Amino acid sequence: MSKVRLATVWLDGCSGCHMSLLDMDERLVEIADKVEIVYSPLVDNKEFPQEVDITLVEGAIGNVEDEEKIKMIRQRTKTLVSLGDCAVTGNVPSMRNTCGAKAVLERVYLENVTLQPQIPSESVPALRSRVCPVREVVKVDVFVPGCPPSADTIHALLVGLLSGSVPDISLLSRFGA
Amino acid sequence: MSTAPARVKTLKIDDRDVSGREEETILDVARQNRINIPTLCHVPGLSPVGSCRLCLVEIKGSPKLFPACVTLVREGMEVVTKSERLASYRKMILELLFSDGNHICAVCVSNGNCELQSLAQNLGIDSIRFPYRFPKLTVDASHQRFVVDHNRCILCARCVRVCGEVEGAHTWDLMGRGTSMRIISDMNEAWGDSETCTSCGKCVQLCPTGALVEKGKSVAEMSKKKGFLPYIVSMREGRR
Amino acid sequence: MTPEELTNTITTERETQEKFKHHVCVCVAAGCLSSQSDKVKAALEDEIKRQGREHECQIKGVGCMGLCAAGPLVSVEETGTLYQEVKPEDAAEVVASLEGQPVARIKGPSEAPFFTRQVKIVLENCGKIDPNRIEDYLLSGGYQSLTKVLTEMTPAQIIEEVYKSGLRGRGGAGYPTGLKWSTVAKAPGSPKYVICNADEGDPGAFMDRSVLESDPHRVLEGMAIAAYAVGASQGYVYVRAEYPLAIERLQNAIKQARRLRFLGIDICGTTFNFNIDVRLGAGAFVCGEETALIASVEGRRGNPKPRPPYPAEAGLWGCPTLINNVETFANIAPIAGRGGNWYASIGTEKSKGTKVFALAGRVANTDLIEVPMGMTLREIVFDIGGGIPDGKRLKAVQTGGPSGGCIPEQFLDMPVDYESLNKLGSIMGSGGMIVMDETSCMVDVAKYFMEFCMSESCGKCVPCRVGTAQMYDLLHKITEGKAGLEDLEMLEDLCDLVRNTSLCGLGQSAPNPVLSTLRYFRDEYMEHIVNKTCPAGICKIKVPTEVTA
Amino acid sequence: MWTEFGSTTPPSSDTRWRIVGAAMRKHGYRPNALIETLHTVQETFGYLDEQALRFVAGALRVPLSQVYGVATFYHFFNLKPQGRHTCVICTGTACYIKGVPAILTAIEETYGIKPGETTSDGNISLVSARCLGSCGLAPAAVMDGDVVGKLTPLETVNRMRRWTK
Repeated sequence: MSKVRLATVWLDGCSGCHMSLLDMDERLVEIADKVEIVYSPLVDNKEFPQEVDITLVEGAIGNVEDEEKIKMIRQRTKTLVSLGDCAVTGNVPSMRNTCGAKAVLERVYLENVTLQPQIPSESVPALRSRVCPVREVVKVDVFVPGCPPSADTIHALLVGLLSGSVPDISLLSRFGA
Repeated sequence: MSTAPARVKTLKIDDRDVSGREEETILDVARQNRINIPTLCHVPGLSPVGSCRLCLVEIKGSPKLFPACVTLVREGMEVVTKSERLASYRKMILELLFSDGNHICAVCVSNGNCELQSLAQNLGIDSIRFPYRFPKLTVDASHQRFVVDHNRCILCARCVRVCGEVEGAHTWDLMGRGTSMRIISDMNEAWGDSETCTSCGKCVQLCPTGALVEKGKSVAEMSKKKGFLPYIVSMREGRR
Repeated sequence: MTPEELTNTITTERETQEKFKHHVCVCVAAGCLSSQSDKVKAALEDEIKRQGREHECQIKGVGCMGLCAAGPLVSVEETGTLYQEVKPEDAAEVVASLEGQPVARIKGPSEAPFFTRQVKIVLENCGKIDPNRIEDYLLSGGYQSLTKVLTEMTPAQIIEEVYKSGLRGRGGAGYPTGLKWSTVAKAPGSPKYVICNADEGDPGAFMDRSVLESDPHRVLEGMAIAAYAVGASQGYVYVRAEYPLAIERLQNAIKQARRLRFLGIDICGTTFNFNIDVRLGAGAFVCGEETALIASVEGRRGNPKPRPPYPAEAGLWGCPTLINNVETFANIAPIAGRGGNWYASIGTEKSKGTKVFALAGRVANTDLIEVPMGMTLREIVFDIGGGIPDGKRLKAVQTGGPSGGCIPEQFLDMPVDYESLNKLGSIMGSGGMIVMDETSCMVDVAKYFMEFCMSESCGKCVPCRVGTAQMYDLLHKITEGKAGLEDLEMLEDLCDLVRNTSLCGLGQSAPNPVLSTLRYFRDEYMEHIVNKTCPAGICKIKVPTEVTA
Repeated sequence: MWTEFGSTTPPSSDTRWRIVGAAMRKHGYRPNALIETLHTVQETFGYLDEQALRFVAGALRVPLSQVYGVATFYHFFNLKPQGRHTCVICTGTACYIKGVPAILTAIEETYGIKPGETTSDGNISLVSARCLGSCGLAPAAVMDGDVVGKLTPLETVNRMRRWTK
């Protein structure tokens, strides 16, 4: 049997969900037997490949690059998983929505900077006016809330998905957990 | 105690034969029989308002839905508390509540001890379908011991009721209407400046979310003690 | 006032009025007043004085004549001549023509279907009597029904007549009035209250305002009869603060009625006591809902309460309370006077009597009209309303305000009654009838009403408070051309939720404008969503400058 | 500020408080006279300021938060002073489909105010009304107390210009 093509991406988030993924410890080995990691911040692929079976998305959609990326990923992915509160709800990154992107940029790059304060315009993707959960931009197949979801939750999720079904993980995950 | 003998009604809840006194609600009788109906605005001991709509139930023979917290039992009534339709409505109502505030559980002192959060889990909500509205709301930490965070307020008015009905201070009320409705203390002034607040903390303990909390707590450290209310209510009834 | 005294007063008043050879009526209701009919009235009075004819010509300020858009209106009682758009400068010519031919230049259409097709019961005195003089009301038969009820009938008998009349609540829901009255009459507890709901909140409806401004005593008489029937001794009129003229005339009428003992103690020489006070609304649509109205009369925020208990059992201050709206009470005196069977002979099988409509929007005559139940929309819009101006085509007729729906052209031949309108996904409502032509975008109309419901939601229950806001956002997204089909699905799910789970009528009916436009004009929604265009050209959809695939 | 509950002594020597006092007395200082009293205050002073709200709360023995809650529930009440001139634009259905949105845009472009706002010089307040009941005259407005009908954007702005001379 060929291996399941798995990808993970890190958008507007803190990487805590990826840490939690690594927290599966020895269970990673068991998972690794069944999957091929085709794209991830944890491996060295530069291009998001075609025909991915499962993509775990960490993080909210915060800038224009995130938005373009997730649209491309959606096209190339069979099962798209929103992993963790940022991807599921917008979470902490979305807290800037109540004051707007401009206010945040000014606070960070102008008000609190003494040396040559300026808002970066080149080589940094422009912020969207509104940070939003992944589902506001593309269709999401599975939601795993949690900040971060525990290693047990992610393990249960992957075991289920790899066996070909969407597991019920409602007892293992909740917003903020 | 009232002298007139209470009349007892027999009815069915989820196909179980149960009985209740005529002044009891469907919710009262369901809970006596360990039938779970979700609620948010309802607190035994405070006047019922029927505003969260989570406890809506079906009654056979009627196309309408009935709030279990205010609907009195009737003879021969057949109540359905669980159906696909009810589950879908309850989910949507909770999702609306999440979309209408800034409920960032991850950085909430009530994380893990929140009625809104645990209801979402119990009803199987893993994501909010409606776009978040991100209202611009304030946090008031002017009170010596407590904080009110409007971002996390679901406007259930438990605080308003316990303050007016039990403490008797009526420091809290609601201002405005619709989506601009907020809880206020006195003349919409800083809580710390309130001239009527007795700092009893009843509102804080009854608040279902992290909107009213004690100062000095960090994320997930705030747990609330709600036992005082049944105690006060039963003591008062005994004195009467 | 005893029956004998009443007869005497009427005789004196008749003799006084008969001394005048000519009676010239000037409309002084709010519509005409806004085009300065008061100045026209003053000019006519000056002119008569100038010609020294004060003893033979009477200039009378009267209530609404219906053709509000053509004001100021002046009518000559003897000849039935109607003048429109009268200016103070026309006074001399009008007075001069009283003996001869009418002034053709400003003559209005007094024989038109607008007048001949209407049947006036509620509005029978509007435009004929002086709303500031109780004597004028008495002369036209006023307070005779009250006198008859108090001296010749038992409460049960008058309730029986109201039952027989088939009258249903004119505020919107159409609950049988007789049934409501008997429920309050039978409810244990005292005191009992009678409340007149004059918080006319539907945008596009001004029937109640016109009645209060034109014939306030009719409402007081209806309330007094109701109070006798149910056993109440205190009544309130809850009226919008936005209607200052109506409030003034109402308060004046209450004073006059007290003076002549049609209100107060020992009414009509019997032992019946009944007082009426005015309570002002303060700009909250939700207070049209009975339990919210009661909260407001009690001086609180207008939050509705779950029903049961119904106000008929536990209303104002927990006491049995009868609430009817202005038009309902305005029907009572004629029913009491002429009998329930007479009233029931008008209208259709299930919707009896007449209904007052405020016809407005894209229609030639934007007016206040009263027609028998069962008249078709086509007759109302084209025969009475004069059709659509500027050669445009009718698209829809909106009834029931923010709780109602849009009825498309293909149903114009449906009779207007409670059942037919419900079947079409709209409601009778309080009587606003807005005509729309091809220049209206139905998605935009739905958005307009949703904005209304969202900002008028009291905020107490979750589905209405947040659901209407989400629905508004979705409609806004559609009108901006940014929505997809999944948004339409979400909108429909929200309609279902808000309708079935909201606490009060405001929320339960808030989805109606969306549901009815989706039912009849789904193609317009699809144009916005799929083709990103607004067929009516109302929604400003920005075409994206660069298309990213 | 401290509110004296049960006191009917006016907060200042302004003689207009007598009108407010009389309104409350007429209702026997009953708490349920709150809305009626607030109407009187607004009629007398033009708006409801904090001092007035506290006085009414004290005299009628209604909790402060309840008074504030009622005053903000009903949109007829103003908690801020209004401009010297007031333009009330009807946004009822008939007026809406006959062109009120364009009138509001014209006013905003000319004076920079939206409904509910007052020009920075305190001269003109723009208010929107749900329905004036003058649907026959749509689009209609009330300008300093006078109902004017069949308005166009240009005519509306021209009428308002008379206030800014």
